[in-house]
Amino acid sequence: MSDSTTTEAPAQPPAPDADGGEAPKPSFVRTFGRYLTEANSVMVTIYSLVLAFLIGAILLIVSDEYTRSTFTYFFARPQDAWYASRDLIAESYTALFEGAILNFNTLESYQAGQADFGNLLRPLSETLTYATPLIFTGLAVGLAFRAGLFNIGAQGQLIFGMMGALIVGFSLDLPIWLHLPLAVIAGAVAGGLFGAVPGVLKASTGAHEVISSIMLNNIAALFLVWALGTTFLHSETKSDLVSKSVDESAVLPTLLSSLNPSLRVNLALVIGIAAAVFTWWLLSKSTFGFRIRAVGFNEHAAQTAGMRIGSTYTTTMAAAGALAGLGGAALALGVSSGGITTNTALDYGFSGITVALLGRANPGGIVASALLFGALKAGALSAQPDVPVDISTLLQATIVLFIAAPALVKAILHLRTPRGGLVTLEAKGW
Amino acid sequence: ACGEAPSDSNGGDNADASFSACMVTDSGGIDDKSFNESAWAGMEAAQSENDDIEVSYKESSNTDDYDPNLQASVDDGCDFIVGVGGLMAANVTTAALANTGVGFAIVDGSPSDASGAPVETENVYSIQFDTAQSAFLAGYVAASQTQTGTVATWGGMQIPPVTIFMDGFAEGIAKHNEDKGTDVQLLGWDEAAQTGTFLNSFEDAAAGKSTSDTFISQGADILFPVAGPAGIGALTAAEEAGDAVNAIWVDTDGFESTDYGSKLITSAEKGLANAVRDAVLAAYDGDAGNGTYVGTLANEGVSIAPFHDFDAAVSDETKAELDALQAAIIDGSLVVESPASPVAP
Amino acid sequence: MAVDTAPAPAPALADDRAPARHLKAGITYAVLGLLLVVVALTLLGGHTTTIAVDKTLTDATWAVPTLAVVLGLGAVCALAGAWMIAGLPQRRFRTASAVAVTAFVLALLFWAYSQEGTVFRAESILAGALFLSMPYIFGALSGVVCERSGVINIGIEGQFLMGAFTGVLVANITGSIYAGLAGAMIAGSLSTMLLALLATKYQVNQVVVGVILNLLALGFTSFMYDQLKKAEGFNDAFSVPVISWGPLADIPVIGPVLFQQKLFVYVGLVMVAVVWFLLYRTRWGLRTRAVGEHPAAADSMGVNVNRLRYWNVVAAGLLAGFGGAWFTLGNSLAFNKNMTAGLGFVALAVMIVGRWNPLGVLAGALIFGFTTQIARDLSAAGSSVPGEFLQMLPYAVTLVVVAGLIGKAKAPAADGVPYNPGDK
Amino acid sequence: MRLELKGLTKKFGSFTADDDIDLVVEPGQIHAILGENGAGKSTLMNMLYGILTPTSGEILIDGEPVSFSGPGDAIAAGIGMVHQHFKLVGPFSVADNVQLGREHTRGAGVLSAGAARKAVLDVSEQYGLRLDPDAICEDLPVGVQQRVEIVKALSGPETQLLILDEPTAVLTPAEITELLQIMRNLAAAGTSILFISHKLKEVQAVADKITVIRRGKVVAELAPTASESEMASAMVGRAVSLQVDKTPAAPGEPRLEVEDLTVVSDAGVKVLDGLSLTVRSGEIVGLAGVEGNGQTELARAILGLVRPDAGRIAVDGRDAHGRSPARRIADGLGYIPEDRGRDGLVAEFSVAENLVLNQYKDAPFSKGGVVDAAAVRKRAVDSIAEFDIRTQSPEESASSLSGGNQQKVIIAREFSRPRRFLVAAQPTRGVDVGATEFIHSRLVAERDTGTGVLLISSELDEIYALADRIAVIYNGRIVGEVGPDTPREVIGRLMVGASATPATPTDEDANGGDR
Ligand SMILES: Nc1ncnc2c1ncn2[C@@H]1O[C@H](COP(=O)(O)OP(=O)(O)OP(=O)(O)O)[C@@H](O)[C@H]1O
Ligand SMILES: Nc1ncnc2c1ncn2[C@@H]1O[C@H](COP(=O)(O)OP(=O)(O)OP(=O)(O)O)[C@@H](O)[C@H]1O
Ligand SMILES: [Mg+2]
Ligand SMILES: [Mg+2]
Repeated sequence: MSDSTTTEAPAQPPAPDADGGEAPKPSFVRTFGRYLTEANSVMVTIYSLVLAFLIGAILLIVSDEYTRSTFTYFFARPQDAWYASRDLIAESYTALFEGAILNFNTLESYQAGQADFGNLLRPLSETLTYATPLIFTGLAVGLAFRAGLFNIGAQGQLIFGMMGALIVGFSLDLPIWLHLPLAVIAGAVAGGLFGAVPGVLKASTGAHEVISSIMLNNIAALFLVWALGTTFLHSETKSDLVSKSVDESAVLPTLLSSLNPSLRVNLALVIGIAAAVFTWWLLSKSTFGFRIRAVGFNEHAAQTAGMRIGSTYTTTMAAAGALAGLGGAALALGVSSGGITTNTALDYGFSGITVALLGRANPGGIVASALLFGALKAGALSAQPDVPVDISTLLQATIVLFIAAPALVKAILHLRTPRGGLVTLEAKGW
Repeated sequence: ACGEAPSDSNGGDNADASFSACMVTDSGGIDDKSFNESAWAGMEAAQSENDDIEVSYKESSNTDDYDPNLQASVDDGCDFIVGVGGLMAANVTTAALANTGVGFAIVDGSPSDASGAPVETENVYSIQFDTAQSAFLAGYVAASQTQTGTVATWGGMQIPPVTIFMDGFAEGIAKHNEDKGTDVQLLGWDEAAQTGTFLNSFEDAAAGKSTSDTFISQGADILFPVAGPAGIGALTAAEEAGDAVNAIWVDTDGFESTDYGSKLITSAEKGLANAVRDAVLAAYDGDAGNGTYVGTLANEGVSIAPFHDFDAAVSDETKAELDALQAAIIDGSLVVESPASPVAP
Repeated sequence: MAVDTAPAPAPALADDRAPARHLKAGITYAVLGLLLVVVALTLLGGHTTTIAVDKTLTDATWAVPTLAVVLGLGAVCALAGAWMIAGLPQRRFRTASAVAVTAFVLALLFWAYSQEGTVFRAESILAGALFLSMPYIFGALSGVVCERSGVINIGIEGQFLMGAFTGVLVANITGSIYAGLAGAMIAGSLSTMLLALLATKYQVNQVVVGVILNLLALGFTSFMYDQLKKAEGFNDAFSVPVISWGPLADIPVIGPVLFQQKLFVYVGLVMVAVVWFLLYRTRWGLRTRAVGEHPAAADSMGVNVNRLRYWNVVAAGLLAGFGGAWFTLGNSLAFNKNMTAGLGFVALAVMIVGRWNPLGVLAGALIFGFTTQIARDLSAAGSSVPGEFLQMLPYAVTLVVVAGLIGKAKAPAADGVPYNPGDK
Repeated sequence: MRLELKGLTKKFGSFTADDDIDLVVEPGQIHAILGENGAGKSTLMNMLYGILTPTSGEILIDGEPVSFSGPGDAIAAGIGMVHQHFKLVGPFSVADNVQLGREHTRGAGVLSAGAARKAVLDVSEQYGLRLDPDAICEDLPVGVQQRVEIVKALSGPETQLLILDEPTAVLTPAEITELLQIMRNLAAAGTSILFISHKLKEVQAVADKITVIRRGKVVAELAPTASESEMASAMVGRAVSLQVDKTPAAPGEPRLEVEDLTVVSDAGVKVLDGLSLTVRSGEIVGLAGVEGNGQTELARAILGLVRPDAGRIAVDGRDAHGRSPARRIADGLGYIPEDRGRDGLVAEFSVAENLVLNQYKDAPFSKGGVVDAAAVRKRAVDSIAEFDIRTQSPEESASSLSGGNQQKVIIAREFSRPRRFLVAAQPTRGVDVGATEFIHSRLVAERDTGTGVLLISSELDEIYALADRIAVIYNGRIVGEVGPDTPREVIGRLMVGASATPATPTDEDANGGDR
């Protein structure tokens, strides 16, 4: 998927017009220029970022009191406004970039021998850490999409996965090679069982999976609040509404903490990528995937060919739930192994919808767009308060908007239609 | 990796300030009309009091964000870092142990390890409040002011910083019933069973209003919402219900901080902003502190706000009784206990 | 060509309807009914359920023996189940299900209100329930108008936020609550305009746009909230007055519920009727439904599919924006970040529960409002059921209703499918 | 109206669907367009009706060049069209479908149901097209839906040019006769008509002029006196045999036994009402009947998609009760569904995937739950060669194929595995003469290998051409079983429920509570 190129754009937006004087290979320049002005998926992604960051720049200027004030006397001394805006924007975006990819200060210290290599990796580690749950929820939504189901319930599935993994994580006393896999599996099973409910309801009564999923999300969130208050789950030592912490033997090992203890990225990322590969394999190579896709595209033809629709719905939703449940396990046994709270799940399930759609319900695309979201989140977190959190939210929304709407980018920038036509997310009804 | 030069990458307002105080919020952000907001108010107060202090904050959306935010604050070269919320205690402790050159403070919590066990540190100042004491007085006032004999409280979520208010409130009412032979009922919180009415949200003011309407229809004429911004719903419910229904606010003096002063009999205050301000100023003076501050009636860290518009309505007799109760609490002859009370230092 | 020239009447199918059996549903209802009977006999002896009319006749209360009522309702539920098992005319199935579900839910209510200290304050509870169902009505009606013309609107939550924010802002600036309401509608409409444009002109996946719009609205309103917080007088609470219909408001039960409510309730109920009428009785409605069901058919008859969709979606935004104002102006509240608390998604569910029909939406919204109100009332009265489970009530009841009663809800066939003129 | 097309061209990307087409339709002329599936006929008509914009060329009406931005303009210019793919809003009533776009209102946009109903009745009265204005379209048999389409086209304000794109594909013989008569009447009154059909007899019977299109180009202009085989070879570009060669059947043991089958629809209507039928090995039984008399439900019940409320089905001597569709397919039940777009193909799947849609779990296409792509591809390559499926590659999506080729994919899928009994529902609907010839000969070859075949067709020609025995279905029952040489009149009468045959024990409106 082309989306993998996305993360490097913020630093220097490529100038669309390379009007260099000398042209040693005119044909190449022309081809390249043509490529740049064409609405192919790579360029659309790049331009989406550029456009979103332009809009973000305007918001930044508006929100910054000092810079805004320089505009009040713009006609008297325009350079003030210019310099203030330029500095503000450069600083803000550098801050985002530094939080998501590479911190230039750290780089300097590293080159000066003052910081270790691990320090340098921290922004990337954060990006990967935040991307991990999104890979799972994105896959959960994406897989269901392929069967024609709109799994808006990844949030609830993730919550149940979290609880399942947590319970096995603190209540059993086993060696790590047994405990950890069991806890991870418990997350998948809990999420899978919870995810199967809308599937079963749809198969048996026709109840729309969107309604049941929305209801179950709310039920799951409330159930978590209640469960955290019970003596079984509630921390024995802390009075806040936080769960027991999982045993050492069930904590997902970090991958890079030997380089630097603050590198939080853990085994869940590997599991996530494995899950993506597995989902890809499942969809494109297995008979189960064949059936899912057939049912998703045309349930009537699938049924006529002898496939059972109801059981496909149920199993697909269960599989999707298991994926989201793994995401929950990744949280409960990973970054939140010290105990989960009522908002550990954040909105990972809902973001999974955007991740899945942006990744065109394709495992590869889902991983790529989860990385984009992870980078935005990590960048936003570290760039505050220079970049207010709400601006980061807006920035995220605009980036996704443009990427999802190549036709819009094409229209705004007057790009050419590429040979194969525009690649738009395929639309599907309820 | 300690002792890095302060980076000058953030060109803030006090660009030439030499002391940087940073705050890491709990979820909710700095405008949660609750402890994050109060703590930030304290930070800003410190900055306006001393030009040489520059303050900044980082918001956490959940517990997973604490570590990176604390780490980023250290990396940004902060000299003093305030973590808000007991949930962050272990994270602040870990960061403090790793960065002994930086001062830390933890609001509503004390240094502890991941399992919650206390930890010895040299650079963590713990700021806690025994708000049961101020809520106790508020409960006593409520019991003295109710016409219907029924008052109500409800919370945002069943967590210690909330239930401690409700416990104190319940005990204040019980005290009034005992001393004055009244039979004032408290709806919404059963102190013995530790069960009650919670929205499970600090934001949903509309739900707060409808919950309050329900209490009013069940006869309550004084409402005590402990729910940050969602608590505003109780005030609008009281306003719509007319003169008969009033409320008592928490955390700050609601007469100043909300638009519903005329409906507020008093407030059970928690002097968070002052405590944070003092901590930052002390840290600037090189006295970052390593101990526990517990705000009480005695040190005026918690208090009951003035009656403002209700000054005439509250009888002198009641005022005298309140003074006596306050004195009794301060001298220890009256103990207000809540399971959520901070452990005495 | 040797062809039979005898008239070929449209084949009339035999119209003898066989009694249909619904084993699964029947057994479920029978078991639930019997369960109620057992519960009544074992737990409810001597209990009473108190019902009060609390606003018009403040001292009128009735104590009903819980045992007898629950026993009776349990029997009704079980009998409905038995009827289904024995076989019943197909067209009676819905009625029988409705009777069974209603009896079951009523029995639960009587049971719940038989606890010590609980009183069913009929007027407060019903009036509150009606008021609480309003955001769902507006949100779901907005969804209906969009989706009936084939555009999925998953961004109701965002439109709520925009309406809630702008309503208060405009009311503050102009000092008029009615200007605020208008502002809320326009704000809602502006945000759906983006959906309309992207869905029709740029053919973007509508679910994505909806999700993005929610995010944009959240970011935008939060951002503006911070900006405006710096100044005074942009975000003060305004309240919509209660409209009392004189003597009508004094009728017991009906009065406080229907004739002494805020503007939102009247507008909401009227809009249900209006949207229903527009949808099923006017040219616009016919075309709208055609465009949502089979755009190519509408196109081939000269209906400009994308233009109609565009304006419908824009108009739907007015409704959702008005519903957004409920959160602030309707509840006399100032704006607060993310104050809509996910109710936009519930409105989406209400729309589906209501089968994309305004009357169904009304029913779905009322179920939601009523159960929410009951949950709050029971919690306030000190029910022994944990508050979280009470709060689950509306969601659980919706699940039960959808699975047990509504069954398969069929979306408009072209819902969510962009229309390219020239496609087959 | 005089219509003239000059150099009309339509390109879809790099593919040219219509290439430089010149055509003239004189006022009052019935102008037939012939062509293979995918020749570009519908595309041409869609340009005329404003649905598609021509890539180049011009359309002249009465000498004036026109350009339509949408069907609205075409309607305003006096053009009406009956589309090949129904453009009916399923949940709408007939009246609503007819009034859509030109509603009858009582002012202020409020619909007048009465006026709409009356308008439908008026038009159907005038042309003898009986319709119930209040019937819901999706509940109507396709034949009736087609009538609704025709009424829609005729209800235009001043229709002077009527485009009929395969209007007869789903009509009964009697209805076809009627429609042809209506066309003649309209033409006589001055309306120009463009008529597309794959049924050459009709074209012969009604056309004033015939234009043949192949691969987007006009390849011939024929007079109505041209013979069927002349037309066929002009279309296909080679000689086509219109006669099916077959030897007398040699029926063996029963392969399908249906006894007293009753199916009650969700709406509570008995769609099959005690139907009994036996098909033996080595014979083709043709099931004739007006569509909507239970054929669909019978086929679905045989496959196991519909649960019988009473009665028994046995396939290949085995009671089918409790056997899932997958099981029945595995046991050798072949099934060609009547609605290929809905039930036959997954349009987004590749041709190769569609060719194994009901066999993907069997060896050699998968092992241990993993699909063997090479085996699937090999099957596709073989099938494409054997069944002459016109596709660019096995990986091409099925939706890119023309209707005839899509049908061949289904035929290939069913004929490439061992089977004992075959249900073929409307196997050549909308398929051109070349492909029809091919499918017919495959069906006969199939019979000759000993398979039992149930041929469900609403086209009597097809039934006559293939069936060894004819059963007539009416109102969910078999109302007569006759030999292949029974006169059309007799069958036609049975099809509409008139008791023409002495041996039928049915009296049409007996709705007993028999069970
Ligand atoms: N020998 C048998 N006799 C009778 N029924 C059988 C037999 N073998 C399988 N079935 C039934 O046939 C159906 C299809 O079997 P299969 O193993 O293909 O099921 P599946 O993989 O679960 O379903 P699907 O066909 O939807 O992929 C099942 O309902 C099974 O119970
Ligand atoms: N929107 C489109 N995009 C791309 N190709 C198209 C489109 N519409 C039609 N085609 C192609 O154009 C060719 C002509 O199609 P058309 O529907 O006009 O055939 P036809 O002559 O009507 O065939 P039939 O007899 O099957 O109805 C076919 O190959 C078809 O696949
Ligand atoms: Mg065609
Ligand atoms: Mg075609």
